[in-house]
Amino acid sequence: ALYSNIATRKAEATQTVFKVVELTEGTINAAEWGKNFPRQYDTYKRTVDIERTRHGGSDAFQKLDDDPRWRVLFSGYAFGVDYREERGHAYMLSDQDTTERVTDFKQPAACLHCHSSIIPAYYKAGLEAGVPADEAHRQEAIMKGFEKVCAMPFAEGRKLVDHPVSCVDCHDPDTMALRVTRPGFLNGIKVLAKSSDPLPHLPSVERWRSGDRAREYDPNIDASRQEMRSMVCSQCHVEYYFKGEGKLLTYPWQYGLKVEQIEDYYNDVQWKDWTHKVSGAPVLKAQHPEFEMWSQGIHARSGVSCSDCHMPYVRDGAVKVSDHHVRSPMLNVARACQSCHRYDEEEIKSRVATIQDRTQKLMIRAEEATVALIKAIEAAKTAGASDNDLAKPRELHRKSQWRLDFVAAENSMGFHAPQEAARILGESIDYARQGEIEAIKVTPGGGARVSMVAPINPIQ
Amino acid sequence: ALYSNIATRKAEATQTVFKVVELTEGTINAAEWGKNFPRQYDTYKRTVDIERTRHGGSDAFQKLDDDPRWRVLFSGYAFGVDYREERGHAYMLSDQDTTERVTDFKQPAACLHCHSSIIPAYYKAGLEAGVPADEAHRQEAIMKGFEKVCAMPFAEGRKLVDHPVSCVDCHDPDTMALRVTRPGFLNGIKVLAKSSDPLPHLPSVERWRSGDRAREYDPNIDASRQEMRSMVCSQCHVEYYFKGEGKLLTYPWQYGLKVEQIEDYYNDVQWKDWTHKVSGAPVLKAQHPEFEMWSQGIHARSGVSCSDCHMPYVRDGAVKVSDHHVRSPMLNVARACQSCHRYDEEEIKSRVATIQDRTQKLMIRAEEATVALIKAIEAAKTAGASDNDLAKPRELHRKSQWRLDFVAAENSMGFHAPQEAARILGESIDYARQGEIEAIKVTPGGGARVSMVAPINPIQ
Amino acid sequence: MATSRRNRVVAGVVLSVMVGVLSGAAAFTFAYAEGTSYLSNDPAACMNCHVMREHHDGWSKSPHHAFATCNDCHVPHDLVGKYTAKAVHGWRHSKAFTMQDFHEPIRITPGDLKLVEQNCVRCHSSLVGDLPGHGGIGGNDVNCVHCHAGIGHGAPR
Ligand code: HEC
Ligand code: HEC
Ligand code: HEC
Ligand code: HEC
Ligand code: HEC
Ligand code: HEC
Ligand code: HEC
Ligand code: HEC
Ligand code: HEC
Ligand code: HEC
Ligand code: HEC
Ligand code: HEC
Ligand code: HEC
Ligand code: HEC
Ligand SMILES: [Ca+2]
Ligand SMILES: [Ca+2]
Repeated sequence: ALYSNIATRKAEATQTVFKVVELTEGTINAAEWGKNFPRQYDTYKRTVDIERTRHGGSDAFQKLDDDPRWRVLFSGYAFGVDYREERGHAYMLSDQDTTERVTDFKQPAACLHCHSSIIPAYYKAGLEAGVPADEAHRQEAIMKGFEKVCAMPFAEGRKLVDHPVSCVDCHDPDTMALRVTRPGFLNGIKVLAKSSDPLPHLPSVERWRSGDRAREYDPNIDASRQEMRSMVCSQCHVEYYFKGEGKLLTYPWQYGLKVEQIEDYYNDVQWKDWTHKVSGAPVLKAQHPEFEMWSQGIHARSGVSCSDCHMPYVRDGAVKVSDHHVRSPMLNVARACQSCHRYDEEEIKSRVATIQDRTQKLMIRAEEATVALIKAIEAAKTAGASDNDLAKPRELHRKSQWRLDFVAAENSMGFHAPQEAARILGESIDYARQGEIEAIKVTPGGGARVSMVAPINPIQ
Repeated sequence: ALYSNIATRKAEATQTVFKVVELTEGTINAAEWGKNFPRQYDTYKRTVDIERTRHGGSDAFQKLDDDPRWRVLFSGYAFGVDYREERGHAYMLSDQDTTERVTDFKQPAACLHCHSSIIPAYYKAGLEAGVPADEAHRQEAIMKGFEKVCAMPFAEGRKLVDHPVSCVDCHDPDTMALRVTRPGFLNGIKVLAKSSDPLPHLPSVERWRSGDRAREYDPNIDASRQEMRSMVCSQCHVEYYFKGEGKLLTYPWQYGLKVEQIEDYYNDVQWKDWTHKVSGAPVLKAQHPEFEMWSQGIHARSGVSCSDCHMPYVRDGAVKVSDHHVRSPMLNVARACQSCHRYDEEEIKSRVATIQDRTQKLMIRAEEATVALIKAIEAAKTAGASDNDLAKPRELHRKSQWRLDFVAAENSMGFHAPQEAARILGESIDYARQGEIEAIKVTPGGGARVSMVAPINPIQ
Repeated sequence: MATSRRNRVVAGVVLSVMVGVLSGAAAFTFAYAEGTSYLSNDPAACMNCHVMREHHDGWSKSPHHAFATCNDCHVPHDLVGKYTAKAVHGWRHSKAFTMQDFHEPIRITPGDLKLVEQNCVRCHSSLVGDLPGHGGIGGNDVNCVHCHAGIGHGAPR
């Protein structure tokens, strides 16, 4: 019966790839691609759905109301005004348009790199900048245009794009093969490949390193398909900063992907995101280091890609397709996890909850320690401590807040690398409390009681 | 040669156990059991082997020389004099005899519970205490004798035993079934079962809880074979203290197995292991909480038992036998890990190293924080702070050292539960630095610089 | 590298068969160790070696039990390939079983895994046929067992 069952499904199967329209590098509109690949397009459209999970999901609530400590931690910076839970890909462009970080603050068009289907715009800008229009110079034109657009004011660049991430950003229109299109990532991974940070989870990089290095590492040439299943995501789900006057979007991977390696880079180039309004410290802002955190985890180490969990195969009649409804795997445990983990859904959810709750508890501890440090510096300043006195406490504020934010801004609440997330928070706490100590020591007349401790009945 | 060789293989396949000697509850000598079970006995004898691993192994080096911070942390306590890396089961009794913690300090015979094959001695002492000698009262006699022996001085109890852990401690002599014999565990697990700490990794306890609770939880009746494969080890590889004048060996599980639950229990009963010589704090000593730490990890959650990794099956011809050479799985990766993890030996070792190195780095951070706290309290005292002033710093010393030692005394360097170990260390650091702050605040004239921070070039 | 190992073994087989015909010793070994079991399609044949028992037990509990025998997955399905592979397995396993010199736990060779996955696709092409590169074959591809680990005889755990 089953065999005949399969046979009847076979007919259905052959309908899938049917070239209705020609697709080119210029075809940004996903609906066009949808004509050739209706199943993937159907799921892609579903990224508009709104559903909450214990620690994630797609309900764009205001994180600053959810945990007001962040208003203190971000004080003096745009993130202290509007910082929301992120949601589905369908919203990426409109959410960027409407965030107060854009409406109330000056931003460069570099922002658009990860919020729109922007490659054709880069290409055009490259040609205008004088790069020859032939196929041989295509990539050069894109990279040139990238530089040009990064430097524009947001509003000006915004006119060049009109579509959130689309098929062409991850797929070659001729072969449908995965590919990396984002200049930011192409530059970043090149630099990373040259670093000495061991990357066992990216075998193609290790292979390139042990080769003659005649040319630079290029994911579109070197990476395996399984690596591509993560790299297409890592085009955007990474830590970044805008380099120099040209606001060139840059991924800080020169020394490696770990939190302290990125910090070393920022220290070298004397980078700060802003000066903290209360403490006066030159602080850093971490942004969605999913790729960096995932890289430290056991899943990456085991060759498990972003797509394995966030775009699992779904059986659609007689064919399997990758679920393009990119979302929290907790909304799709059966497909995202159970093919590899044979536990029932409730069990899997509770394992994730254990990891995430542990991370959150420690994270709140780190938030309280860092807020206590900020208050201690404020107290010292009020009591008359000099900038010179405050140099060390501020330096420690920079270190503790960078580590805290690295875990907080990462969107899996520690799941992507549970032990690493806890280690980072432990260091954050250490630096925050050390800073508090330094601040108290430079406080004329000794600091007032700034940190609270829950008492237990002392034993004698 | 070849065909006769194959003939042997086929013979082995059908080989069964020959009962050469009668085994009874009184048969302590492993050699006797070895006559019936030569394969297991051969491997059991190998626990005399000495081999070091990156973070473990069986070379009994002096831990206090390896990391002198522990002399400060343990100051005023026996562990500050002699504390070694543990080794194979064969040494358990002789190592106890020769440790300076026994030769230079007064210890109770309660110590012998986990270092010798002691059940017959307990039984005998129970009879002498008047419990009837019939089979029905056997367990009662053992429990009674356990109380009696715990109360004896070490030297007196030592005369009653002469063999390290033996077959009879884990096996029923008639059926060879696994069983738990240790009174300390039988009492402890009963109390744990009554607690509200969720124990998804011990299904038989959850089953008992949801039942009528007509009788108390009894592992020898309720536990599954797979649970037994961990419980036989958890007879000894657990945190403990000696309760009251009778020095009754007790496992502190009334509120659960987590570090803070055990702490709550010790606070309730106002327990301290000693008064720290430098800080004057009423501190706790953690001891090999392998069972407690394993319980928080993903392996326990997945039903992976101690024996799966420390006594893996080895194929001896056609029959599979449990490797009774209990040791570090890093010395036996193929059998201990590869049956479940399809990676080559080098890869598996480097995954373990990543987890353990991370733990160790954070642990040293916690050691430094706790030592800094001890110094800060000392400074405050010297400057004239009163016991009343020092109450809070000392309370925080108790909390930070308990957490630090819980990870340090656990013997897997974090492997049994990587994220939990890091979380515990993060809390230890927080309490230590908070204590330092409290100490400085009560230091007349403000504390001297007691904590050091590596400087980075400050950014303006 | 896996294939070169295979070639060497093939050569070994051919040679040994010739030698076997002459001396009979190798042939006897091969036969006595049920190397010939490989010529059968009956899973029980694999059971002639205790070291295959667990895989058989796992298989008999797996969903595939109803649809696929050992050989459906573990040997190619063109006639020549089938018997070459069986000879290769038969010889390698018999030798290993006799010498007891193989790595445990037993692991599939890269070459044989490739072969197995060709069989996955042979049966499931209707379902996976459209997946890019889903020959599921090594190298730049995503292997079936990356996600369907233990599909044949239950997950290792
Ligand atoms: C082994 C499975 C797995 C892998 C691999 C994985 N993730 Fe996740 N990811 C998760 C889980 C589980 C969550 C938590 C979801 C939640 O809390 O609802 C998550 C959360 C996220 C979130 C936030 C989702 C939300 O609901 O807000 C983002 C964004 C994300 N991951 C991106 C990535 C990227 C990019 C990669 C690869 C670099 C990656 N993930 C790799 C399982 C995975
Ligand atoms: C390197 C890629 C990248 C760049 C550059 C980038 N974003 Fe994003 N942005 C993301 C990713 C990935 C998310 C989803 C994960 C998250 O929210 O942490 C996101 C989420 C957001 C969100 C929704 C959640 C929130 O923070 O409220 C807003 C709004 C946003 N970005 C605005 C901006 C602005 C403004 C800029 C420029 C200053 C910018 N983005 C630059 C990748 C990027
Ligand atoms: C072009 C940039 C870009 C690429 C490529 C990209 N993302 Fe995103 N992703 C974003 C932005 C921006 C958001 C936030 C959108 C918003 O909040 O408005 C986001 C949101 C998400 C979310 C959160 C969804 C939710 O419901 O909260 C997940 C999960 C996610 N991405 C995973 C992935 C994975 C997996 C890939 C690769 C298969 C990927 N992303 C590729 C930019 C990108
Ligand atoms: C953020 C990245 C991303 C975007 C955007 C994206 N895809 Fe994909 N797509 C993937 C990944 C990852 C795979 C899996 C490819 C693989 O396994 O080799 C995939 C696979 C496919 C496949 C192969 C069959 C399958 O389902 O695995 C088709 C066809 C496809 N996508 C069509 C589309 C279409 C049509 C769109 C736009 C509506 C689109 N994709 C947008 C990442 C993306
Ligand atoms: C393609 C296979 C694959 C997928 C899909 C996958 N995992 Fe895993 N998972 C692994 C592997 C491999 C390990 C590492 C242990 C090992 O080597 O077996 C692991 C380890 C884990 C662990 C223990 C390690 C840790 O970080 O604590 C948890 C928990 C886990 N996975 C949960 C999940 C969840 C939840 C999902 C879905 C969102 C998921 N996994 C998806 C393969 C997978
Ligand atoms: C998943 C495998 C696994 C399980 C399950 C497991 N362990 Fe371990 N254990 C290890 C590893 C790996 C180490 C580290 C060995 C090393 O560092 O050399 C270790 C270390 C130890 C050590 C120190 C060994 C040494 O070399 O000094 C002891 C004692 C120990 N475990 C006892 C236990 C007990 C008791 C249990 C059950 C309550 C248990 N283990 C469960 C894998 C395991
Ligand atoms: C609850 C069981 C238990 C009790 C009670 C117990 N031990 Fe142990 N002991 C162990 C275990 C398990 C180890 C191996 C793990 C370790 O060393 O942390 C060990 C290791 C040792 C070692 C070797 C390593 C070292 O610490 O130098 C010595 C010596 C020792 N114990 C002495 C004693 C003394 C003295 C007492 C009584 C004060 C005692 N033990 C009570 C279980 C116990
Ligand atoms: C009767 C008490 C007792 C029982 C039962 C017991 N152990 Fe131990 N174990 C000890 C003591 C004591 C030591 C330390 C011996 C020494 O250092 O002299 C030890 C040492 C060890 C070591 C360290 C060996 C090394 O080379 O460093 C491991 C691993 C271990 N035990 C695992 C187990 C496992 C697994 C079980 C159950 C199958 C078990 N133990 C049962 C008391 C016990
Ligand atoms: C520290 C606990 C411990 C000690 C001591 C111990 N065993 Fe075992 N033994 C085990 C465990 C655990 C198993 C696995 C039982 C199972 O899987 O049900 C086992 C299994 C066995 C088996 C069943 C066959 C097999 O190998 O799995 C025999 C026979 C056996 N042991 C004999 C002995 C003999 C003889 C001694 C003394 C020389 C001994 N045992 C000492 C824990 C112990
Ligand atoms: C009886 C099966 C079994 C054995 C034996 C086993 N593991 Fe695991 N291991 C698992 C399971 C199950 C998980 C959880 C992930 C999952 O659900 O697939 C896991 C997870 C892991 C992880 C990721 C989670 C973490 O803690 O970081 C590592 C690393 C690991 N195992 C290493 C080892 C090592 C090393 C050994 C041998 C000393 C070992 N395992 C022995 C079954 C096993
Ligand atoms: C003569 C005894 C014997 C018989 C009969 C036998 N096997 Fe094996 N098999 C072995 C041994 C021994 C190994 C380990 C060889 C090695 O790892 O080099 C093995 C390994 C394997 C492997 C993994 C190594 C590889 O070659 O990829 C597979 C797959 C396998 N056998 C399948 C089968 C199938 C299918 C059958 C029945 C058609 C079968 N075996 C019959 C003894 C046997
Ligand atoms: C549905 C397909 C399928 C069937 C049916 C099947 N196997 Fe396998 N077998 C596999 C796959 C896939 C692997 C590789 C396992 C892996 O890499 O996770 C494998 C591996 C093996 C191995 C090597 C051990 C290992 O885990 O690598 C042996 C031995 C084996 N099979 C024997 C058998 C025997 C004997 C039978 C019949 C009783 C059988 N297989 C039936 C798919 C199958
Ligand atoms: C001889 C034909 C045949 C071979 C070879 C075969 N399968 Fe199947 N398989 C089937 C049939 C028939 C079914 C049941 C109908 C269905 O679900 O499509 C099935 C069911 C499945 C299922 C769903 C049931 C389950 O166990 O989850 C998966 C997944 C699967 N096969 C994967 C594989 C993989 C991976 C391989 C190769 C390692 C493989 N199959 C080899 C015939 C085969
Ligand atoms: C990246 C992970 C992944 C890879 C690689 C993969 N699969 Fe799957 N497969 C899945 C998931 C997830 C499902 C479940 C889809 C669903 O339930 O809708 C599935 C479903 C299936 C099914 C249908 C099961 C059912 O319930 O009917 C078959 C058959 C199957 N896969 C075969 C294969 C074959 C053959 C290959 C290799 C050519 C393969 N798979 C590669 C993840 C994968
Ligand atoms: Ca979200
Ligand atoms: Ca040891």
